[in-house]
Amino acid sequence: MKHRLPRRALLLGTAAGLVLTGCTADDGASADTVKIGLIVPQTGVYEEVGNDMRAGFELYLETHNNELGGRKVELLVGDEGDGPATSYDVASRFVQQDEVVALTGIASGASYAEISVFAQEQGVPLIGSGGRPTLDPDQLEGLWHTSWISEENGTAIAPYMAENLDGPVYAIGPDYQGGHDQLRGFTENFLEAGGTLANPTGETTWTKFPDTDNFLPYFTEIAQTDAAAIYTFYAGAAAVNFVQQWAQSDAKDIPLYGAFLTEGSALTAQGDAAEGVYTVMNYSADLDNAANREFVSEWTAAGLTGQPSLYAMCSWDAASVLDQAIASIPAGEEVTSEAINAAVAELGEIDSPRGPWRFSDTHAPVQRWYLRQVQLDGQQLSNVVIQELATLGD
Amino acid sequence: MDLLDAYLPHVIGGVTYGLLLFTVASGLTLAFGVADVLNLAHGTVFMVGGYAAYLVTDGSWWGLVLAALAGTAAGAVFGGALSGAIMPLAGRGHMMQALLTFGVSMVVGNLLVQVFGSAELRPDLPDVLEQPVVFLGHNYPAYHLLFIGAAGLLAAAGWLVVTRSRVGALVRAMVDDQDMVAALGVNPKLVLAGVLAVAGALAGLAGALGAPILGPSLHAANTVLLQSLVIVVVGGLGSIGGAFVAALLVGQVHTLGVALAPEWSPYLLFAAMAVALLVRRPPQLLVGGRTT
Amino acid sequence: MTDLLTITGLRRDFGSLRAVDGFDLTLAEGDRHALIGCNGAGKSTVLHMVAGAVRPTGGRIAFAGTDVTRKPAHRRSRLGIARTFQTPAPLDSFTCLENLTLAARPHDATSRWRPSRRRAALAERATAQLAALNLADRADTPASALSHGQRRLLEIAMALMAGPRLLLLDEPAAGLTDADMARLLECLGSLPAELTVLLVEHHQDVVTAIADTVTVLHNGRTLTSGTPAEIAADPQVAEVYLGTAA
Amino acid sequence: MTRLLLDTRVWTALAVAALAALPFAVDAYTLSSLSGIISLGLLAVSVAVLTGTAGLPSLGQVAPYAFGMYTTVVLIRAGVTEAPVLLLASGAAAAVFCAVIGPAVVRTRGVVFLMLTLAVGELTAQAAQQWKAVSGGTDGSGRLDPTVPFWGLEPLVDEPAVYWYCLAVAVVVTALAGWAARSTPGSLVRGVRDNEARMRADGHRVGAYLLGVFVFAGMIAGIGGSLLVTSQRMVFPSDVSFSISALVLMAVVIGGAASLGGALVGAGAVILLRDWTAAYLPGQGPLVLGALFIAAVYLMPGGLAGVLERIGLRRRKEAT
Repeated sequence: MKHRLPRRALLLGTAAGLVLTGCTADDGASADTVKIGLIVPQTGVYEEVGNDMRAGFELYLETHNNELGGRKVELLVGDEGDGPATSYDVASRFVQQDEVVALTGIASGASYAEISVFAQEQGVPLIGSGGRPTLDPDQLEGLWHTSWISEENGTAIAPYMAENLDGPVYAIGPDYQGGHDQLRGFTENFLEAGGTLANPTGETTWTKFPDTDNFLPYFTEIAQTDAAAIYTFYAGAAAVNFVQQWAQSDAKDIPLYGAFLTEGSALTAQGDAAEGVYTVMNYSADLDNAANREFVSEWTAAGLTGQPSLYAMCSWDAASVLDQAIASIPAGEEVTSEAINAAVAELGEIDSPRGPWRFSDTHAPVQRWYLRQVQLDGQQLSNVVIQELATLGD
Repeated sequence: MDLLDAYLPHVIGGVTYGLLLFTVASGLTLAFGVADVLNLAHGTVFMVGGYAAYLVTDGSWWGLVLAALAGTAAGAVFGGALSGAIMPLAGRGHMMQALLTFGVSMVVGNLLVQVFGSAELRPDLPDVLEQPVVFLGHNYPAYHLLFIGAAGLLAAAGWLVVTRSRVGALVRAMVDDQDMVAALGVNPKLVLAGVLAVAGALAGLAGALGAPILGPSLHAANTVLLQSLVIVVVGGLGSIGGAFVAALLVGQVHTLGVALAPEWSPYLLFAAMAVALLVRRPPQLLVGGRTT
Repeated sequence: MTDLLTITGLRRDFGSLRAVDGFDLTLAEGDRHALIGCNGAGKSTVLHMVAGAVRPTGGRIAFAGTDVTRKPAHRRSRLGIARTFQTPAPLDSFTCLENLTLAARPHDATSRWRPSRRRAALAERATAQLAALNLADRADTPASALSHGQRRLLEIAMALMAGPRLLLLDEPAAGLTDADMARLLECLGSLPAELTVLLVEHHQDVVTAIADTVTVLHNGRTLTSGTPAEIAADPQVAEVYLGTAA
Repeated sequence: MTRLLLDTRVWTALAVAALAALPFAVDAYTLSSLSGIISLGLLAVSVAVLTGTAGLPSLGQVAPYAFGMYTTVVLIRAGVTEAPVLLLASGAAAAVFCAVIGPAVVRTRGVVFLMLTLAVGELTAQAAQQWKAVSGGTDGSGRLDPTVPFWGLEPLVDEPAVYWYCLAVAVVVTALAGWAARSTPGSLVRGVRDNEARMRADGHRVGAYLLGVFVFAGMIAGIGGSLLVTSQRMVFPSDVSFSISALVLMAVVIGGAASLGGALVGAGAVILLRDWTAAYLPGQGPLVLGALFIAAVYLMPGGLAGVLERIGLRRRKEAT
């Protein structure tokens, strides 16, 4: 009759053991060490983007003696996955269990939207370096970011396209929060600037995300309109499919404009298909300034492949922002979340590979935007700046 | 006519995708019908074939032929290995097979991503196949048309084997009645290994030839597996002909459905599956208890 | 006496194979009838179709004046058809007593609104039935712990708990030791006289001991029919048996 | 026998007491993930009821789970946050759903049952993703109001309060399920698991019994879904994906198919492992879980059949 007992005891013991191990996460970082939580996609559609973001942040630390503002850094890296379903849990673990002083990273706007609310509740500053949705301007306490606002790509290029194209533009994008923000930034400003959409419905065409891999039918539909150009936003694997299929479709002669399309490893995978594609971004690896030359050479020296992407650059800048903010906290004083937040608010101009920028009242960069085109640069294809566009953010 | 013209690219795209799925699903349906195995790692075999093709292609036509061979071989080896992994589970029910193959798909799939990276990898095709080709007034990727031809031939060859050859007759007999295997004095372990190797070869070949259309990735593996399951159920467990019709149907839902009713296309697949399962009479419960 | 079971033109196909091909049989109340034939002659299939486990492809089965051809197995059980399986099939994770009370539950007329009285009544009947089959000392043993012969008896007891009018026995003697066989024959001999029995059996002794009529099936059809003695003497039957054995 | 029963109860009570005392020992994050695990634990109990009692291993219990989950989401959005309403409505919605699809599902067995439940689960997950008005698509439902345990009480905001609520509901529901499995209808369903043809031949309405247990298991899953909303206050279509189904089925196999407490503990172990790998080996979670699947399939002696056999063994020993 005793056989029941060991089994129960075993189950219970397992449960207790599991639970106990759960609460033994070390919280004994020494006073001089700053704990930062970096949340980037390590699985899912944006894994490559996440790899770039991580590489940018870690490169900054490596080239700065693993210190930010003179303090040793303990960097925790968590997986953002495909959105808040994964990332929210990571954020709450970093804050509630590991007690980080600041959060950074976050590729998708949807993750940012959920994590920002939580970070504010917990009083931890969030230095985003990826996509960001539009936030309530009165609710920005503790929320900063070094990249772009999802609507800005479209806003920057809309007047240019309205002016320079002879005909309507077909707008198409992925059906999720970031895609909606990106495309809205374009369509609203484009219509305002006098442009018209070629979409038969008069509205942006949405593709299911992340399930759509065959875009050919969409291109056929586009070719049947009188579109003079296509404007879109895709990143990662979806961007590879989109550009490759565009180059072999009925719509191959319609110029392709977009945000992010050819950024990072996507360009390598797209190959020749990407030649001639226009993109609107706030950075290009061929920008000619001292900070960028240093950044690109450090990137190459570290043995990282290709040229640094915008994702890597924004993440590098997030480290740079934290570096300067923490440096302004007097030595001997504890580096708390409040102190970092206050110091970031006081930062002036930040010297960055994209050119100098500063935080606006919306806690986002005031920065210049560029029109780039994929061209053969020597032996390999790269994004080449062909025109400066507006400075946005003020 | 205009309407037909407008939807022709969807239809052609659907045929391409449908034939791709058929190649995968024919393997899955064989594994079901003959060996009674629910193989949730079948999509991962597809992925293996895609990576094999990526490794051996070099932009030449020979590279393409080599890719087909390499994909088939890699798939067959993977399939054979799976049968070896399943054998110790004999008599422990379908759930264990399902859980095991699901575990294998997670491990192998993620290892592959770690080795090859998460970036999209596409095989290096001969230049002429990278150009669009005009067919009935529309541009198509040349490779898609080539694929339709190749997969069509493959389907025809498969059809001949199943309907005309001795092996085909044996297969059909075993789908009808699994006890036949024992009655005919064939070693059931050999049958399991053989069927899973052939199923793997088909999925590997589909992965290799399909890589320029649907590159290897975890997402592709999942999609292909789920849609193949739908095809197998709609077409009838173990029926190659049924799988062919169902695959072309699913291909059309994937393209035409997305164009005509984007909100409903995902439901269409599973609704078709549910209907097929409900309409068919459940297998007769024979003598002496459970059929599991 | 009235006809209890009437089978007319019964057919069953498995794929392209015709297992039962136009089988007719009429049983009156109290009949003891055996079906014999070689393997694959269709005996078990006939039994399954009468019990409702296999659906006929064609033909008609009437039981006590009701057409049951398309009725599910559990409805037939409630009409009074009980059966045993070729491999004895008691419920392994239950005790013998529980097996019997579970088997009796669908046929129990006691008010379901008085569960404790109902339980007591069922247990009483089950205990009596176990005693009748010499299984009284096994009441609290799980069915999985019984010997093959005991499982066979237990299953017959379960079938009898329904208070059936027709009992279908599928090779009850298969795999029994001599001692078990004796107990089985004793048990079958003591069945109530008004209970009709349809039996599929290979064992000549059992057939002779129980049945008063025998039907020989060959390739899904009736070859001949008669008393056990007539059948034993029939040269046609011997030829079929020997012919297939060769 | 009496002593044995006493033992079991003592152990169960000790386990519950230890779990109830946890908020005094662990941090907020651990607590909130434990609340989520309890919700999935109820899903595992639901699968264990189907697998262990009825012998129907399902790959689609996330479907009723999703129904419960989104019923609670809709109610909370409409301003109904009282726990009794949420739990009853979620359980009822899931049960109704199962009663509708059940007659078709419980006709099938073996591979076909696995595939049909898989299809039902996938269809529900797809529907959840598509129906943005309710689910919010991939981006999730957004922050929801906290649950109020009873009219007039404070909302459940703090992690310990949420945890205690989830634990209490799970204990009550699991106890109810355990009682049901030992009741007469429960034993009829176990009879079907043991030998379906025998039960049919005895005149039992097997289809009705299986439908009943399918609906009952669905109700448990629905209540589990409601708990997830209370604990996370934000839900995503990925919370009802196929991998959750597979994970929970695995948890049940590990925990012992017919032991409801085992299912809870199995779910806890599997999901804690998943979360740990996510924390300490970011991006490696699927690899570790896959390895666990493989190991469990081989190391569980005799798998599900073996587990059932051991139950048989236990019963035999009890009887002697």
